[in-house]
Amino acid sequence: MITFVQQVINGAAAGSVYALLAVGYNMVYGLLGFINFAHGDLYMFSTFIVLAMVTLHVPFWGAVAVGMVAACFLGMSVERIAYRPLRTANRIAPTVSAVGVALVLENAAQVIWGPATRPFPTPLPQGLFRVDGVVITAMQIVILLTAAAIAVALRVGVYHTSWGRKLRAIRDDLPTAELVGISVNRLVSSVYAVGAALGLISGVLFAAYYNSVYVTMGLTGTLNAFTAAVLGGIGSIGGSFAGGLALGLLQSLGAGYISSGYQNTITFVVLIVVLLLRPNGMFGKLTAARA
Amino acid sequence: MQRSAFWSSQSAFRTLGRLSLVGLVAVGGTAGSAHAGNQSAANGAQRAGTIEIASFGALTGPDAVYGVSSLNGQRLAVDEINASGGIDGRKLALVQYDDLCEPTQAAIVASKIISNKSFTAAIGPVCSADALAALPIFARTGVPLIMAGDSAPQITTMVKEHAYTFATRLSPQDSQNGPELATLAISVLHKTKIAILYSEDDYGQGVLAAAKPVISKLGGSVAAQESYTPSTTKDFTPQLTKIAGSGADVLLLLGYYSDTGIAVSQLARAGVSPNVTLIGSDSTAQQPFVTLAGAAANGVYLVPFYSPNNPSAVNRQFVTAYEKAYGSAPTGNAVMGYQAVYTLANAMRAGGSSGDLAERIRAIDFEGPAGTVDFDANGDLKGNPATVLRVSNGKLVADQKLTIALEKALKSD
Amino acid sequence: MATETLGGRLVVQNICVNYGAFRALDGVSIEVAPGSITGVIGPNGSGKTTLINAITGIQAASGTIRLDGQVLGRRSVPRRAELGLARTFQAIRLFQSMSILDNIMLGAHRLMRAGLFESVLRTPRSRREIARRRARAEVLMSVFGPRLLPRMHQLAVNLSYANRRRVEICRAFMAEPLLLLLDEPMAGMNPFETQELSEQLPELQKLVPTSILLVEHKMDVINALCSHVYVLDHGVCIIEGDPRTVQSDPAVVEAYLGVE
Amino acid sequence: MIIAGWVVMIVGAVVVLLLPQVSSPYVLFVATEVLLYVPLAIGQNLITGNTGVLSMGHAALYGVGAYTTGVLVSHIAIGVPLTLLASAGAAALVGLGVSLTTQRIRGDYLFIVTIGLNFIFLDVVNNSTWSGAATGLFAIAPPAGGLLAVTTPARFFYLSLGVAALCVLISLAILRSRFGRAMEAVRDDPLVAATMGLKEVPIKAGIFGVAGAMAGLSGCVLAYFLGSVGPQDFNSNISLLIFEMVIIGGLGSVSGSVLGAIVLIAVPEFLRSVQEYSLGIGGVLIVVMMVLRPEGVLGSWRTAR
Repeated sequence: MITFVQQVINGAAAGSVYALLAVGYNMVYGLLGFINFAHGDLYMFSTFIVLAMVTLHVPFWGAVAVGMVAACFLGMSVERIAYRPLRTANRIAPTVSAVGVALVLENAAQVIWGPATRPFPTPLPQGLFRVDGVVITAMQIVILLTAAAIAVALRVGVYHTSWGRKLRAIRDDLPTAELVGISVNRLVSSVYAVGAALGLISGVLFAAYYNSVYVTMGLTGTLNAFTAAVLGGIGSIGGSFAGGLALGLLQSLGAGYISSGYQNTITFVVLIVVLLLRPNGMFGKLTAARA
Repeated sequence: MQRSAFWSSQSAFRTLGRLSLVGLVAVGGTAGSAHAGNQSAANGAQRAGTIEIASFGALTGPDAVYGVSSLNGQRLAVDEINASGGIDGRKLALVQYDDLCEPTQAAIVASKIISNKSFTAAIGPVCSADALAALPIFARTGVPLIMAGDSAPQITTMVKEHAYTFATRLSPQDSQNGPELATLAISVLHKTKIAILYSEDDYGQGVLAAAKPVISKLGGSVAAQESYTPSTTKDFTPQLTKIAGSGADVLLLLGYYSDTGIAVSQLARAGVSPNVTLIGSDSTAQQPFVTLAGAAANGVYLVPFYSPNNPSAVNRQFVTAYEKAYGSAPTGNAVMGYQAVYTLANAMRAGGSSGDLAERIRAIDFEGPAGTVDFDANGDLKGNPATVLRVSNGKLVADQKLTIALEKALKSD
Repeated sequence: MATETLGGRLVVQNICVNYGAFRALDGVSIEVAPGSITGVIGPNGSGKTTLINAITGIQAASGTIRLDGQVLGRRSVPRRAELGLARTFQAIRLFQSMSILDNIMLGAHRLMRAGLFESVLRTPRSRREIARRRARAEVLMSVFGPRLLPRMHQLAVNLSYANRRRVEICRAFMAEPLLLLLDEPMAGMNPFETQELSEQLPELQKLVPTSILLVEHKMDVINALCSHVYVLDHGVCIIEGDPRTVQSDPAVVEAYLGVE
Repeated sequence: MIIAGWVVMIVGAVVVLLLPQVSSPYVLFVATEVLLYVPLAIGQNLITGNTGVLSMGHAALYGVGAYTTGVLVSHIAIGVPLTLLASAGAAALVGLGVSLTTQRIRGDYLFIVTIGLNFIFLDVVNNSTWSGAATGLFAIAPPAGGLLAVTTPARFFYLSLGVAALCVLISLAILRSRFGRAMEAVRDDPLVAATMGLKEVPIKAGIFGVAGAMAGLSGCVLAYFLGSVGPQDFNSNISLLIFEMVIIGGLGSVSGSVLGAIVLIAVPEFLRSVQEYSLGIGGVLIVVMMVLRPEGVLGSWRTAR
């Protein structure tokens, strides 16, 4: 029982990190219907920037701020270079060009920072509490609280601000939104920026929680974010959080009770089964299909 | 002209034509640049009378850490030898090739090396599967090959079966390290309920396979056995939580420091009691392990075949030079690369012109930073006694008492 | 043309289609006699395209649809095509990356007998079959005079709007369907082209005997071609009959002009 | 024009056939590797270029072929023709199965799912005893005598040349037949294709089967060529490489796929100095291809809807 509760707690913390990554990813997907295959690599790259700043003795929060600005800038440039020209193309093109962007970022990170896994010095609290033999760490609490706070903030942002209203207009009908004078390009850009910034927060939490920053975390991040998004429902903010948590628990319990050698298999088999049964994700609504 | 043009937009004929054109250009380019490559290499060799050594291993990709480390060690050795006048006045020169730790690439690289007649010998690779793919190709010309980071026992089998006398192996084997870890846990530290965390690759599986029979022979039991995907898994809590629940009193870490370091940093979070003794395999025993694991690394036992703390004069000199050149302590791969070059250099110096270079390499016997370099009939390094290290205040410290106890326990088996 | 031997009787009974809460078709029943051209008219949004979609299986519908007595029921879109349904689209949908000839030849897919291996190995039988179909395609194209025939190797993407229409119509006829559903084939054509096409459709029908369900806006086309016409409004069939009678009906006038 | 074409073809054929006689072992090895990738790239092209299915797990099919040969050879004395057949068959079945089980999954979702299938394949071979776990299978050697005894590098070259040529011909024959048009119809407009009686599910499954068979053939030759089969040769980087070949060569073009295989295998070999940047260069090429010409350098796919 203690083992089970422990697995659940650890899974929830890991899941919250996935959720933050999934939500930025999901915003782009919900809005434009593109799989942003470079999302994971944006998060990897900007987390490395934070690490580089910290190594240069920039105070931690300053480094995070720099990383955030860099993430927004990167997200917007990626949108400008690789997606905007393809917004009206067939579905394959933007997905594929995103793969290209991901490769460029991955290669750049490897050349700049090397292939080794780097530890991540963090000022986040390191303590832990024991409750009836179950361990809860301070960092897990920080992660869960951050995720919850961001979930609330995003919900407010999307449903109660003019920015959010415009976004929803674009999601429902891009050409019409353009006709009624919404500057689609600026808004899409802003979504990429926000998505990348959330990615950075997720990256910093990931790096702190696992004490590691490494080049291939980009691809893993993309796959986990996608899986979380699908589990929770593509295009839905609440769904990203539900999906992230579900994925974290799934991996934790799967490795704990089935086999740690088949962790990827468990994740992807669940993904496939969910997609077969509910092609729009567990809690997904039918978003305006762009066939 | 319109031959049943049901398919009017793409004629198969045109495609075939294009194909051949593409093929021709490629063949032309291939031949041209290969020619140029050989030419420049030949010129280079004549110009300076250098001794060219091919060095291959993973220089990019996820396993690049090991390849680059090994290459650093090789470079340091080459620089030292050249600074002291080379071999009979001839300088050494390394030509490096990247095999990405993919067997197909290793086969290609090996064929590239044997195609170039100017190489005296080859050093590499760092992944066992690569070595297994490359060995049959080196067998065609018999260029001496010094393997500097491949621990799989299958290599011995292959070398023995095909009588690959050109090949020698500098790295200790999984079959040596596994029993050492088990013996330390059971016979020396008297812990019998054993949990194992191993990397799901040939290294982790190899050490595990070698350790398990010894565990049961010595009367221990495996309470938990968990794997992870090397360089991909970062969340070890599911595995560790299971280990915590298994009631084991010792945990063997069979994997690379970049993974086990992170795993150890997550022990407390998974509820693993601080009373569980940790023992790390050879590949874990590197200074960066401590950096990654943080405070949790304190008290961990490590059983490497090489320790930078080794007090021998050769080693002290090597460590100082390495730290000066690269700004960090040498890893196991670095010392193997370093010793590989010295093995070659010493063999060349030793023999003058008599006998075959591969034979002379096998006959070598000298003190390197990691201990005696001396090969058995299969070209494997005769085992050096293991060193037991303990992490104390973030430093790897040799534990003399345990080292002697382990040596004794191993002998008595 | 021997009408008796012809199949192609379509009987649609009481079909309903719902888009969420909106009822796009509400108990519509129509019938197309073998070899006839039957018209369906109605203002925008009255459910004409939905009707075609329901018949071809693209849109799920309740009620029964029979083709020569066979109930289409839950059969898939390709299965219905194999049974003898062919259609065109209101917004032209050609395979833009293919030539005119390829587009039209694809229409004959349901008639081709050579299987995968025969086609890939190009056995004499499959070659003969292709040659035969190709000759047929050229005959159909020749109905449009010099519009298509000389351009048959051009890509569909490079064609004029009217020519794309013509290709789509040829492609549908190429299937030698029992029933052909034409969704506003004259839309976007100028009066001259419209006139031309309404003369060419019966010609094509002579070459490929089939029943036609024609959805159209232009009354003169309906008058010229159809023997019988149905009027849809808000998903309901408000009247049916002879085109001229139907046109003068006050309900139709109201539906079209919105007279209160 | 046609005469020039024939001349180019004949000269090309002669040069390729004589390559083992004139080149160094290294050039021959690289040429053989290129040839091993040709069936893979062509299969991926049939799937993604011509049928429009976004799939990035081709290395798994390649691996199924290689492991089939590895397992067969380590258990029974079996000749090369039979292992070729068995590998092609096994990989074709897996391809077929993948396509049939995932047919309801939407295009871009399928992209991730196929990446996942590649991971699942690796998990399975890494954790099974029949596959030799992470170390893989070794000492895979064909019987010395018999038909297609592949014992020398030159014979490997000719065997892979034969396999590659066979796959090119099969691919061209399929694309030239009405099924080629049918695939493209399903890719360009599945709905219209359906109204003409073209069934998407069997067409896609068939193409996955054919592409699987091609990958299986390559896998079989690779197993003999290396004498070993291990998980490292079938990871998602290899899938990505195959995918890139088709994108850079041009979606839908057979000659483009062959060009892609040459560009991505041979060119980096001779440009070792830029190898550190090869990943990124590939990435830039992909973005440029997609933004400027989604249909590729030699592409036949002329529209972007």
